[in-house]
Amino acid sequence: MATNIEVEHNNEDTLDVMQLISDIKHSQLINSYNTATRTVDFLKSLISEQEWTTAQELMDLVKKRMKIISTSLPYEVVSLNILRHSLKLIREEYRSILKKKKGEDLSPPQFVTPDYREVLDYSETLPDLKARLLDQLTEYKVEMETSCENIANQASEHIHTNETVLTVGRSHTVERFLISAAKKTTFEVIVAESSNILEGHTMANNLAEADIGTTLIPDTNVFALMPRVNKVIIGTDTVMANGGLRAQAGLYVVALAAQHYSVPFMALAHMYKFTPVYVGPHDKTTFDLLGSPADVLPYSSGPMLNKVKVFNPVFDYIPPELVTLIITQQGGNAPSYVYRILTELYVQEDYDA
Amino acid sequence: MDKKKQSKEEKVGADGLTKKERRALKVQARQTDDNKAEQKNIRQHSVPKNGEKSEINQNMAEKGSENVTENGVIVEEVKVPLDKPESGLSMKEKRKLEWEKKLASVKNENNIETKCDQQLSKSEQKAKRREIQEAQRLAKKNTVTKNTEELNSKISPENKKIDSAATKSFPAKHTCSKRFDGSILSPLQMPFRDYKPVELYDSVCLPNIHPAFIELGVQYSSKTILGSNARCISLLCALSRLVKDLRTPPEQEFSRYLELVLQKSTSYLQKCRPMSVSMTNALKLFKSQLTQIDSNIPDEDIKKKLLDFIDTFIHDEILTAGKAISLKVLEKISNGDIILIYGCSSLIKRILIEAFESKKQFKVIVVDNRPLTEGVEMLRRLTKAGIDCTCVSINGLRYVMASVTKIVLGAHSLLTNGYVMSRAGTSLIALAAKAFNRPVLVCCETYKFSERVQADSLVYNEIGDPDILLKDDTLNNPSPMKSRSKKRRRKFLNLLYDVTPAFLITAVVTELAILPCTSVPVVLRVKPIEI
Amino acid sequence: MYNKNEIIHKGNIVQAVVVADEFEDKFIPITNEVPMSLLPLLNKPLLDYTLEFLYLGGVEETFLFCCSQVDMIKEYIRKSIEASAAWSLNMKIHILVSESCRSFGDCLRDLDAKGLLRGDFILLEPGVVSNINLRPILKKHKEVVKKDKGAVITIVYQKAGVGQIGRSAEDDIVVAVDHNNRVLYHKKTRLLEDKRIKLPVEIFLLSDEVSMLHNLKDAHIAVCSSSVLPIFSDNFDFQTRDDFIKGLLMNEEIMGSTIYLHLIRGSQYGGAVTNWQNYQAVSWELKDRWAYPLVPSLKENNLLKDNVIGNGTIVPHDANISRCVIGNNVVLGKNINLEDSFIMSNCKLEDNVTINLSVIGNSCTIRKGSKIIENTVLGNGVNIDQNTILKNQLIQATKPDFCEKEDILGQYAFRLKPDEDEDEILQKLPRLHNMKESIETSDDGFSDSDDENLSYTQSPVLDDTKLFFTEVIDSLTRGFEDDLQCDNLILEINSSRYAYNISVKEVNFNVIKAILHMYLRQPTGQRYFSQLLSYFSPILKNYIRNESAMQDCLQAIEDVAITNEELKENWIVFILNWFYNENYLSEESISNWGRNLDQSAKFSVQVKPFLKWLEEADEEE
Amino acid sequence: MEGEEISKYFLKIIEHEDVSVGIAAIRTLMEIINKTASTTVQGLDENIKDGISIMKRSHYPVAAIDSGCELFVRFITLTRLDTHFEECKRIMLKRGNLYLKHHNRSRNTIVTSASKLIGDGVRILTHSRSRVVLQTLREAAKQKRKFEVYVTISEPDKSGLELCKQLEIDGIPHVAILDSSVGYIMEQIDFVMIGAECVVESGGVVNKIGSYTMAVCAREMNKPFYVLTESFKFSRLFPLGQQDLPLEYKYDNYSNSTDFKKVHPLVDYTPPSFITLLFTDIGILTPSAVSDELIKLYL
Repeated sequence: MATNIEVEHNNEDTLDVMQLISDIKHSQLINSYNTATRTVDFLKSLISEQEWTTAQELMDLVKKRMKIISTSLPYEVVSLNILRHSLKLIREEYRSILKKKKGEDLSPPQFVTPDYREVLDYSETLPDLKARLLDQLTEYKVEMETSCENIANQASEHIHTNETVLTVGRSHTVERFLISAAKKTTFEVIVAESSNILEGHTMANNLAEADIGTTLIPDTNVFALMPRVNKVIIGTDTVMANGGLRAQAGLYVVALAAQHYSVPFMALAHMYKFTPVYVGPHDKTTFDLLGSPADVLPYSSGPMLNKVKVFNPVFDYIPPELVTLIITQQGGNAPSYVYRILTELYVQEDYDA
Repeated sequence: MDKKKQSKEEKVGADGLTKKERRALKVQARQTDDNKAEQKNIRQHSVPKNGEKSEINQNMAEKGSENVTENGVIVEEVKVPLDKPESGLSMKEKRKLEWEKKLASVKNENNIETKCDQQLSKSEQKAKRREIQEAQRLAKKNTVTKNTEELNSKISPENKKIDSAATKSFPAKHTCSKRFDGSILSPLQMPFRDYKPVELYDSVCLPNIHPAFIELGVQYSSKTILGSNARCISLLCALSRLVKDLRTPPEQEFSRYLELVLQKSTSYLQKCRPMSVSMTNALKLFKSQLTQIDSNIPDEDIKKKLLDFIDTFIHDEILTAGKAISLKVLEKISNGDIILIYGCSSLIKRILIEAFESKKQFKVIVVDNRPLTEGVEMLRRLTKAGIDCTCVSINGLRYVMASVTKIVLGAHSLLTNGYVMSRAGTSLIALAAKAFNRPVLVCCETYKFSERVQADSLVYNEIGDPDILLKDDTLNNPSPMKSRSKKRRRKFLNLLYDVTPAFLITAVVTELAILPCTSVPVVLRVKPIEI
Repeated sequence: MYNKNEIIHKGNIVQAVVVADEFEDKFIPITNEVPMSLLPLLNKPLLDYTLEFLYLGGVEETFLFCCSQVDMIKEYIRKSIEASAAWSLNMKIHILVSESCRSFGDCLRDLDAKGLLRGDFILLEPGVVSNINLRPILKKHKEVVKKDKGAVITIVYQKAGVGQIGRSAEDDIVVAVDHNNRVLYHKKTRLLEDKRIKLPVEIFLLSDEVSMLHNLKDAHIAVCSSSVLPIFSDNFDFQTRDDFIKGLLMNEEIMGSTIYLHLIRGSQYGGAVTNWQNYQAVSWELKDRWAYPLVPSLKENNLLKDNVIGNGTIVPHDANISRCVIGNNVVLGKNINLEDSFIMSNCKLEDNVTINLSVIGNSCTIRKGSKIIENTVLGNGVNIDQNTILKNQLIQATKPDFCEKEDILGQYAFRLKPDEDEDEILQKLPRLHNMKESIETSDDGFSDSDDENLSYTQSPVLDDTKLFFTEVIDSLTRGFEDDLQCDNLILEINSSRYAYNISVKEVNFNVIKAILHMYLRQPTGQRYFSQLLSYFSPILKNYIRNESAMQDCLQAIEDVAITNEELKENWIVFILNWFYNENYLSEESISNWGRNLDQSAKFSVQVKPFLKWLEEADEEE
Repeated sequence: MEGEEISKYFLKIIEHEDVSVGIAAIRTLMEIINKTASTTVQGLDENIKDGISIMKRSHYPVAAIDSGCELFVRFITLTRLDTHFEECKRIMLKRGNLYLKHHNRSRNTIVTSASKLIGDGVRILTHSRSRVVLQTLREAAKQKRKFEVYVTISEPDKSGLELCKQLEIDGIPHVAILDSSVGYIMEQIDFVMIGAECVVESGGVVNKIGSYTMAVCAREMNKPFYVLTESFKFSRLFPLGQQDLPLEYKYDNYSNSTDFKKVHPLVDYTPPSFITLLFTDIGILTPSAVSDELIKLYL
């Protein structure tokens, strides 16, 4: 007799976020863009289905979920950032509605008047808030969809004829960027195969398919070839608040090499990769996610595996001084400007939420 | 490994890179001391090796239909020396051997059938290594020339087989060199020698090249012998064999004739794989030696002179130099150090092991490098010696660099402008070390110093076999780069060396002294390579 | 996400069957209280890893087949669903119960009867920990089936070097496959007499390309076509998966079904906990993240240490712990000494406790100064008194049904005396690796995990007699373990004797010595020894024929007695007595041996009484 | 309220309570407003100005006083209310208290964010004595983190030793080092963490003499250089270099000395390029962010 366990997940309310988490986990191989869209959908469903009356309540709901995500996926940034952004949206909507209602200006306060912070307790129930938020989110999603194009469209500004571009591993954004550039100009691409060898090869292959002259090199050759490179263009996992990057392992040395030959080092990033976190390289926890040793030492290496410790870090930290330009859908920015973008994206007090 | 062999290895000292090559080295080592029996037994191992290579090639050429039988043959071949003296080997060992040989041959098939190139699978390598150990152990025992004689006879046909096979496999090989017919050079104008393993097979049938050199050539181009020390030593061994066997034709002066032969042989080696600086330097010295000898003394004496010149060279320039260097580095290693090394350098290995034996407490971080993955071999040796090791790929540098206290690197050659030419990737290590301001020591015997001046890695370099990049046994799925379409736009590049700027390096450790890179020219003046 | 879509257009959903019980009691006594599948692995139940793996691997429906302690498993599943563990979200779980099943085979037969499975399914043996992506393998299997109607099962293997802890001697295996990975030959080498395999010629005739694989490790995962279950039901003698495979290969033409092999590559990892040895191995490999993204819930910095310490456990500074896994909320006393051991949650170790190569179950208490060494396993809740020394024993908290006086060590500690047939198993039970040793031993890739092999792979060229001796020991042990005909053994011994041209005297000497040594290797009581001797009696008969032989025999005994302290007085007497009673040894031989014994020797004092007794016996007549 | 009183009051606060000079100055100003004799806003302004100049003459770092007061005044007189004087004064006091209240809390916010930096086993180099730094260290110690602090003695007033004393009390492992040994120690430490007397518009900081040296060394060795400072220390200064710093900042009661070559400066200016991050009560800022905030504040 097959006994099916039919238990209700007792914490119904947070089930949705569990689903989101498991999806993110389940589909590690899919790029951050999918995560982003997925999160927005999640957010929509949250707003439309969950029980909430005031903006405050809604914000609490969101915050609660952010907590859960950040605890169960310590290395996830994209979905968190989007939720964080949504908090700001909620605030703004609330204000603007109130403004219409009362006509008085509640512009975000200056820091010199600290205690006027949070004059609004967001406790009023505003019927049309929900609708407007949903609109906002759809808008946001559309913007996200176009963002990839926007970035790609800037390509021709950055790549010129007969230049040689070096990239590392595979990033969808970079791929589209280069391909769109190839439409206008002819140039050579060097692809370093990166820690995840397969990805590097795929990248090289795709570029070649798009009829771009592509050369695949092992990572060790980066320094040797750097003098012949005009630009390094890479994708990144996260853009830190201080303008530093958290990117695929191996990029740190590439950045150093680029700096050594003073080759511009550009990172392509969507807005949702901007994270209001300041951590120095000495902060272990945020960077030292370790992957499977198999990428370094095959499992069939025999008895020496019993003795050797193998580390295969997933991320590298690239300090801002090594980064020349961070290109978003809104154009290029110097790393030093990141904090500004952050203030546009999020509200101070949500930073460490 | 029993004491005896250990010492043997020490005698050879700097044994180079891959396991296969170590075997080759042992082979050479034996050849230096003129124990006839041992010479024979060396031939014996070189045989199955080449034999099975021939297999693979043949297979590339034709269908894999008759592997099974062929393997049968090979296994026979291998067994021959082992079964000889009933008294010598215990039943058990023999059983074990047979078992392993079965496996080996079996593996062999597997390799063929899964078309993976000469890369031998672990278990096979073990089997083979074991084989040789046994064989040598036994070789010590049977000093009876009689049976070695007959062994010899057994081998000769085998040799023929190689050649034929080699020539046969010509087409198979050709495809790989097709991949970049210089097209890579177009975008980034780089004056590279092209990588052509093809030529090696043309020249196998060249009459007046000593078999030792032909063997050597094959080993070089197949990267069986890797690492400048190893290559140099093996060259010298081959040289000594040449000198020994050389018969001056009537009304010809020995030294003249030798020079002539040498000329041919070296040009052949050059074709197989560009010579390393160490080799060229060694040859220069040898030639100058040759010219100095007055031609009136009988050939035997000349030979004798030359032979002990070679021996002294190996001994002084490489082994003792290594010793001196390791002593110097030893001073610099302090307890609790975490030492980062890159790839696999015989010298570094020696230094670390000696440091370990002198009871220094330190950890080692080995940085492995695709596609050659020499680091793995280094790990194997260090762990075997009992040293506490950690392994990262070159991508993991940042992760470990913070905890590292010293970086110790080997070198292919030291250029006159103080730049260091070494395995590709070395400069990245130095760069990272600089960023974390950790001291970088480069260890290099002075005989590797070069007259050349070079500011970047591209003006003079060597292209490795691009196919290794596609070696996908580490990948989850086969690489898409294998697919046929759009070949034109797709190129591979695999430089073997790069040049590290002097200012990234704290010091160079030579047998003379620990000095800054910039004082290389001084050393060259003190101790000129050309005499 | 795209996985979902894939499922949709793939139509039928992916099913998996997990058999939650191994039926060999490899993990007693701990498995007497908790089911094997809830064994904590790095402080997380084994089952959790398995399910997580299935879920990440893309399985949507899992049948969990349990036979014992079902309620605990059910309870566990319910709990984790309530906590909405990741796998519980997209994967349905059915628990199938049938106490009646006594083997893996039975389970499948039962399953067949229930007829729950449609189409291909994934079959897991107990204790699988892996990160393989199953979909491609399923796909491949389907394609294979398209080509070869007979294909019923694809077994998953991983390449692993010999001597790697991840690969236990158990799944040491040789497989022959043809060019499209169809298995032609499949043999576990552990069961072989001498390391020699005989390949049937057919396999070479069968296909043009044959490759033999030895460096394999069984992932205990298989993709089965629906026709597998019926085959099991038809053949009641199939107890394990190996039986199944052997059966199919042997009479292929009868069944007309074929087996295929899949090698996982790259960063995919397939491990399984089948005995304490791989339990240890898998623990370490998990810690070293081989199963990434399936990683233990540990803080990153734990990676740098060589121990795994659970939450709420505080390690005192004077504790000397190496290569151990310690559970949650374990209380550690002053200067504790732990090596290569597993201490599960809520245990309490008092001061000066030494634990080495052992497993301590949940919430045990070990009082001051106790020593627990060499593959001792403590069940849950065991309570060990002060200064007890346990060596290679199984202790459980509850009183077993039959239990002699000396087996009661305390109120909550009873020595588990496995009944005879299990005895075999226990002797063979693979032990935990002594990592320290394996670090020191400079293996050239040859040293196997099990110690005998070590002994002769390290040793340099031995002289012939020595070789002969090891030779003999091997033959005898092997013979004893898989009990072969003694006549064969004799033949073998003789053959090796000629190989080393050993004199008769030496042969006698060595054979006896060998037998004694065998006993020494596993000193587990009189019963075992007499059993050993009686088993070898034909051999003894064969060698101890005449007076001189007896002398040799006595020499051997003397030799052993001198070299080995373990051989306690009563033993030497026991031996002599036994040989005497079985009249392999005549009185006079013994007595004049006794006479020219040098009295200084320790044991001569011990044998004195026995000799005296003999003298008296004479006089009486 | 007379000059004597003022300075007495000012000094009293500093000597008897553990507050930064800035806060003390501000409270003094509050006192002045409170006790002011004048009955017009202008008069009050006069008093305040006098008060500030008096305090500047005391032997405490002028930079701090300056920036503190400047901001305060700016704040309380945000919008001139043209009601009658008493009313106006009341509002000013109210705002003043608000301001103080906020800035008393401000230090905690800095401490919480900065203490995150201090992980287990880190080695920190700090200069002179800064209250914020001290509290941050205490906080980290409270969270059971194991770390070590290197403190420069920092001549001439040996303020570093004071810091050491307090660390001693809290049982935080620390080493006092010579100012001249900064370069030597830099190799071993993980990052530098200092306070500031005032933060200037460029994003650089003015701080106890020696900070600049430290920053230069840190940059050479690629060590992070963190500055912990309250936002009321922001001032509208844009020094182009050391020479460009106002004399009153650099020299104790400069007016009565004439030849500055002989006198030791008290502070130096650390350009933004050397600073990794500033931890302030208005969040963690990159140097470039500072001027941004200042713009917000003054324009």
